[in-house]
Amino acid sequence: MYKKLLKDDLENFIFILKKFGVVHAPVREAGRVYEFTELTDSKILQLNYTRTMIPPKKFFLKPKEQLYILNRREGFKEIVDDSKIVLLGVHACDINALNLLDRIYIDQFPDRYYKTRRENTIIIGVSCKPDEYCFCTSTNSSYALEGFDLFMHEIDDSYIIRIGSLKGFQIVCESENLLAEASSNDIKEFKRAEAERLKEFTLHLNVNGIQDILDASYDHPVWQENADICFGCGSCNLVCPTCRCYDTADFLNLDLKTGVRVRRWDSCMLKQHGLVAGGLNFRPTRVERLYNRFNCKMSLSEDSLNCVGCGRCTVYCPADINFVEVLKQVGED
Amino acid sequence: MKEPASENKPKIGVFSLTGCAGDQLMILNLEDTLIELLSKFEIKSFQEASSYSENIRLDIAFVEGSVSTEHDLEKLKEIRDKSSLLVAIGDCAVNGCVQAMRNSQTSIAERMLDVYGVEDNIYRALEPKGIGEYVRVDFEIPGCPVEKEEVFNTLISLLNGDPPLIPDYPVCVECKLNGYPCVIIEEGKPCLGPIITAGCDARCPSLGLDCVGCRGPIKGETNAKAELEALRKRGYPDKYIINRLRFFAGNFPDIRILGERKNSKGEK
Amino acid sequence: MVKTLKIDELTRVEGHGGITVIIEGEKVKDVKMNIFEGPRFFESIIKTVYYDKVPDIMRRICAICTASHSLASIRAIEHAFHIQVSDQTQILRDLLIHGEIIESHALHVFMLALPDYLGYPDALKMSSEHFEIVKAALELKKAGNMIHNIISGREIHGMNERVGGFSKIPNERKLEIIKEEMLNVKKTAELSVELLARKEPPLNINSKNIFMALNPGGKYGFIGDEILISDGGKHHINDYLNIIHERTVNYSTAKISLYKNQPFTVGALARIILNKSKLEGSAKNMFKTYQALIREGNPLTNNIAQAIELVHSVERAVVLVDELLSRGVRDERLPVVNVKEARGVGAVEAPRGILYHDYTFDKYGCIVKCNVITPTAQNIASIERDYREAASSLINEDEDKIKFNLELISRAYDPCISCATHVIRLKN
Amino acid sequence: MTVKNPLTPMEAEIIRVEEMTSIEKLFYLKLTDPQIIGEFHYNPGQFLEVSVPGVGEAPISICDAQREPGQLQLCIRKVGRVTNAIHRLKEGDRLWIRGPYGNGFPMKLMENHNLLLIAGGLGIAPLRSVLQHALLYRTNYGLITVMYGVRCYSMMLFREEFIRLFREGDKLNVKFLLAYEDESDTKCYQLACERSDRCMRGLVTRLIEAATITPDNTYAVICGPPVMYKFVVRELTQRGFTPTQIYMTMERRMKCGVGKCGHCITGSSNSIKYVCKDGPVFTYWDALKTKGLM
Ligand SMILES: Cc1cc2nc3c(=O)[nH]c(=O)nc-3n(C[C@H](O)[C@H](O)[C@H](O)COP(=O)(O)OP(=O)(O)OC[C@H]3O[C@@H](n4cnc5c(N)ncnc54)[C@H](O)[C@@H]3O)c2cc1C
Ligand code: SF4
Ligand code: SF4
Ligand code: SF4
Repeated sequence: MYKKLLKDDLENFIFILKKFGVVHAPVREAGRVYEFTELTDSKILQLNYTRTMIPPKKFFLKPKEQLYILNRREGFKEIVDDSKIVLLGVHACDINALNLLDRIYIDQFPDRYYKTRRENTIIIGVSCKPDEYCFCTSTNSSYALEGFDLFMHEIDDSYIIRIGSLKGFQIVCESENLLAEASSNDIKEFKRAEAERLKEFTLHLNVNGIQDILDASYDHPVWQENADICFGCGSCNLVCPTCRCYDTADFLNLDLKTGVRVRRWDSCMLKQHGLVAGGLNFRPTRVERLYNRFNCKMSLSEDSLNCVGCGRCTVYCPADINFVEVLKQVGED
Repeated sequence: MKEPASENKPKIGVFSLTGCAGDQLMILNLEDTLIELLSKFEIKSFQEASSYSENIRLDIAFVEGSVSTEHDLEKLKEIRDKSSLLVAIGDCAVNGCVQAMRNSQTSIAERMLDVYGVEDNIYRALEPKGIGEYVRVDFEIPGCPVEKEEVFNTLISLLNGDPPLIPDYPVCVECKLNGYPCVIIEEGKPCLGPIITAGCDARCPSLGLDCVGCRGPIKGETNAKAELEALRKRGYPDKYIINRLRFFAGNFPDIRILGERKNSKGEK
Repeated sequence: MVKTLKIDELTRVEGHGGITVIIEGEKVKDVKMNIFEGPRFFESIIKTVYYDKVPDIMRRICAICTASHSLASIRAIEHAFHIQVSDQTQILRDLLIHGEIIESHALHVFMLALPDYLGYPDALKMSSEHFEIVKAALELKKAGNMIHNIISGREIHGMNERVGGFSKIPNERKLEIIKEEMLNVKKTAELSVELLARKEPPLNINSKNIFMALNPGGKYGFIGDEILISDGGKHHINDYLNIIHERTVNYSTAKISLYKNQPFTVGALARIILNKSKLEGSAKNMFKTYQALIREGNPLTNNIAQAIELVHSVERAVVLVDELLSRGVRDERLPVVNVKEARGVGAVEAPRGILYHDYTFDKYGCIVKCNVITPTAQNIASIERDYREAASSLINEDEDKIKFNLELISRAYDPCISCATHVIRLKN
Repeated sequence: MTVKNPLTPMEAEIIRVEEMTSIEKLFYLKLTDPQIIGEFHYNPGQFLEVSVPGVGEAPISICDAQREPGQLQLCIRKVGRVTNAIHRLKEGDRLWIRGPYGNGFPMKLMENHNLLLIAGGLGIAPLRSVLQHALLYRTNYGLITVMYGVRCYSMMLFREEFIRLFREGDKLNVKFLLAYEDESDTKCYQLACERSDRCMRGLVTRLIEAATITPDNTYAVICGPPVMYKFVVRELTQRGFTPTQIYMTMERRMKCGVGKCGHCITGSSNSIKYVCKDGPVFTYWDALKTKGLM
């Protein structure tokens, strides 16, 4: 079941999407980076964006959020946010990243906050063109097979739409008037566009056996070289769609009885990340932290990478440390 | 408003050494909660706000300002002696702030000559330093000035008997949490955020400006060389970068040595 | 018999200062305002700094008039490099200074001075019996801070005002909030005038005074390039060194300024006296009503002048916001600056009076010479004259009473001592 | 749909507090919600996340074996924000807990084996739960040897319990050995005079050196400050213990306890471990495979 939406009808389509939740999409205001924000006016929508600095994970695992209202006597009262939203224009890499996050946040001991918001969010993917930092074909995440409700592939003046879920199907039903059945010609176009797109990838990383390569390369000089110019500022973690460390803290109100428990994203590149009681630090130096981060990114578990090749960590590193370059150097000798 | 009996209230004092008095003022800027908050303490001294002052043992002393004269030093030692907890508030008390930016670069005599036209150190000035250089400090709240939320949370923590929570990560973290574009990357501006203690919620980058470092470098984790490298790459001359690194960190170990003048003698 | 009266440390003032009065028999022999705030040598440390961050350092001279320092600094740089700014920038700067005036005057009038009028050691103690007043005053102060926050980026030592304009223009919604807040606190501002007018000043002296203030142009404001003097003199700020003569004294880290060898006064009282015709609205009405209470010879009436300025600034902020909104706020990019070897002077009316920044740059745009004259430094000579006046008239009273009154005087001038120490004398 | 939120703490009442040393206290807790009590089971070596509302949360090992439903004991050293706040609490006050988390010790697997428990300082807390469990089901386990290293007598935790074992443990087929560091410690010195084969001055490794221990049919279980592991493991492997015969518990600054917050991730990419859910109990084999675990 493939549908087709004319670009001219996009605005009407968005109008229908609004019935399913508050639509958020990539926009770029003057002096800002691309970011997913509420789409107040479909004119500001920028579906052919490169990448947002902050990945869409921010909707599920919020950068900072209050988890509980707390009370000395009565304990903890959850703050649940069950607003419905529609994320329009998510790239395949970010969808795959959410699938990885789901394994952490839903599969075992489901995180109530994450799960609720995941269930309340409709994800509409959009095809993209790589730039010189994208290497998602290498991480096998350039195409999304699951984890979305609808996926729109751009061909000429229209989009071919794949349906990924029942909710997606409902949207399609609601927008009957706007969507046509994709013809065999359209499908041909779709395949051609995908093939074209694959050709545009210039950056490749060989991830074959990378786990053992990393494990065996603890002493490689590239770690120290990069640790020397690394700030340990955590930017790479904080823009990564699959990084998921967080920290929590309690704050008391003026009455000293009530307060809030908050959590915020954390980063394994920060020094205090590896501290334990008694002041011992399991990763006291930046070399150790850098090494750890690359390892963590190359393995979520024995069967999966923890990187979707979005290129953010390279683009948003103020010290210009190049993720792929480092891995290549480690792999080469 | 039920208050604890006065004998149970912690006795506190707010003192200031050499600085702009901005941190005391920041306490007064807690307009919404000021009266109620302060009523939970017994204020024994608060020079900027009150004529009332009592010279007794304190549970907590808050000290702003740097040690810049021998008079400051005497006063500081006296405060330390009579206080159970000593909390440094603001960059002056923590690092010495802007007045320390020329430490190990120019001598007091030169500065005297520049400003007052005489070389004699008639004000018994010392090379400005944070109070931790002279006495034991229990907690440090960074910032020029301190953030009022941080002051509030610190006071609440101390009231509750807990050590205050002070960020130990850089401003970049706050840029990312807020989704502010990185001004180094997007605009090539000489931002010090990567090495500066967070807590301001990335005020400067939020306005499209580069952080000048007013909250001071992160203790134990400041890669000044990396900053030098990153800004050199973007075309800034060394002199410019070093001046800038020194603005709020003239005493900071890794930064003090940058641009050090070999024959400067510091005080006296 | 020689008697020395000493107040070791003034309280409820900004910074560290004391007073020494030496009395010989029935005569006041000497008075000194001692300032032992540590010197911070701004003029020296700022050398070699590239112009772009000069205001960020220089504003840290003082917390309470931080925006005045930054604007004086910015204007000196703009004058040096011939940078023109847009009308929008000018309005926003005006608004910012009004915010500072509100914050500073509210703090001073209610928290620092009023307790003297009502007989309390501080506002907190005062709040136990006048809770509503203190609360309202805090609201007023907060409103001033809010302007700071929105326009400058922080209550103290903000960063948004830059050479050539603003880094980020506040959006219209935020400006509307400012307006709402101003309308809310207007009553409190007016209350400040009435409270002070209700009481005779706790001390009555009458000294001969010369006043100086900047010419704000068409409207009563705080930014200008011309110095007005109560003897009729008018000078461009570039000539400030020909008008104000400074000398160092060994008992103070601040310096004494004189005009034609006479003490002179800057600040709210000076501004009201020199620019009263430009007051508008209720500030104007209140001035008319209480005109008689404003006595040129009594520095304590500075408090009521401040209160009238409070009313004015609250009203003026509303007008400025309306003006911005009716023009529509525009995003403006900061201009490209062409640095060169140059000198520039900038002046602003800080809450306590005229503030001068004077920089000389090398061809790379780095500072080679810097001079700052703060309002408190200009006022010290007047403060000492008034000490003498007061001490002489009270010479037969007991010591505590004299001391109390001397403190009153210094507080009335609202001295900002951390500012004062950064006064710089140029070597000739 | 009411999914249980694993991050929400449950209320527990402090039913007793014992001061053990100048920095450690033993807290007896009882869950207050009768509905939860029935479901609340824990195994030796598991831990809780303990909250003081408004102060924060910290992971703490349960230090006893489960007997009464809904009851448990925590031995807590005050080192910082949360632990200090806990120390301020008294009988009748509330604590908020969630868990139990972690894998715990493989008590089933270790059945019919001898147990060698080696602890340093506060590390005795989780090992005490192993010991209690083994004593509770005494017939399921062989000889139990406890080696405990302390700085001095006054820093020794669960003193009475262990001194009793020291003197009378033979009846239970439990050998208790004590090592102390402080040479001026007269109390320990007296114990050493009493039974020099069971109490000696030095680090806990001294005890291993002095004892005749064989790896046959034995599991070693270690817990103590991180520096201790390396030395103890060396002693054990020299005596022929294989890496899977050695168990140890690890510590990290964990914030969630349920494998989310990422703080306890260790290892390189070919073996990634979460201390909270894969541990805190690991074999030495895990440690060998997993970089940085130890
Ligand atoms: C599985 C496990 C079991 C533990 N069992 C016990 C026990 O039975 N008894 C006991 O007294 N302690 C135990 N700890 C240690 C205890 O968790 C820490 O002492 C406690 O978290 C410190 O918290 P705090 O807020 O009091 O200290 P903080 O003020 O946070 O800091 C004090 C020191 O502790 C470190 N620290 C902070 N948070 C943690 C954390 N979550 N985990 C480890 N270190 C941290 C800090 O880096 C600092 O060095 C255990 C830790 C783990 C991981
Ligand atoms: S590691 Fe870098 S490239 Fe990989 S997903 Fe994270 S940010 Fe993207
Ligand atoms: S703008 Fe500055 S603080 Fe923010 S991310 Fe970039 S370097 Fe870090
Ligand atoms: S961004 Fe930097 S300079 Fe700006 S307020 Fe924060 S710490 Fe200070």
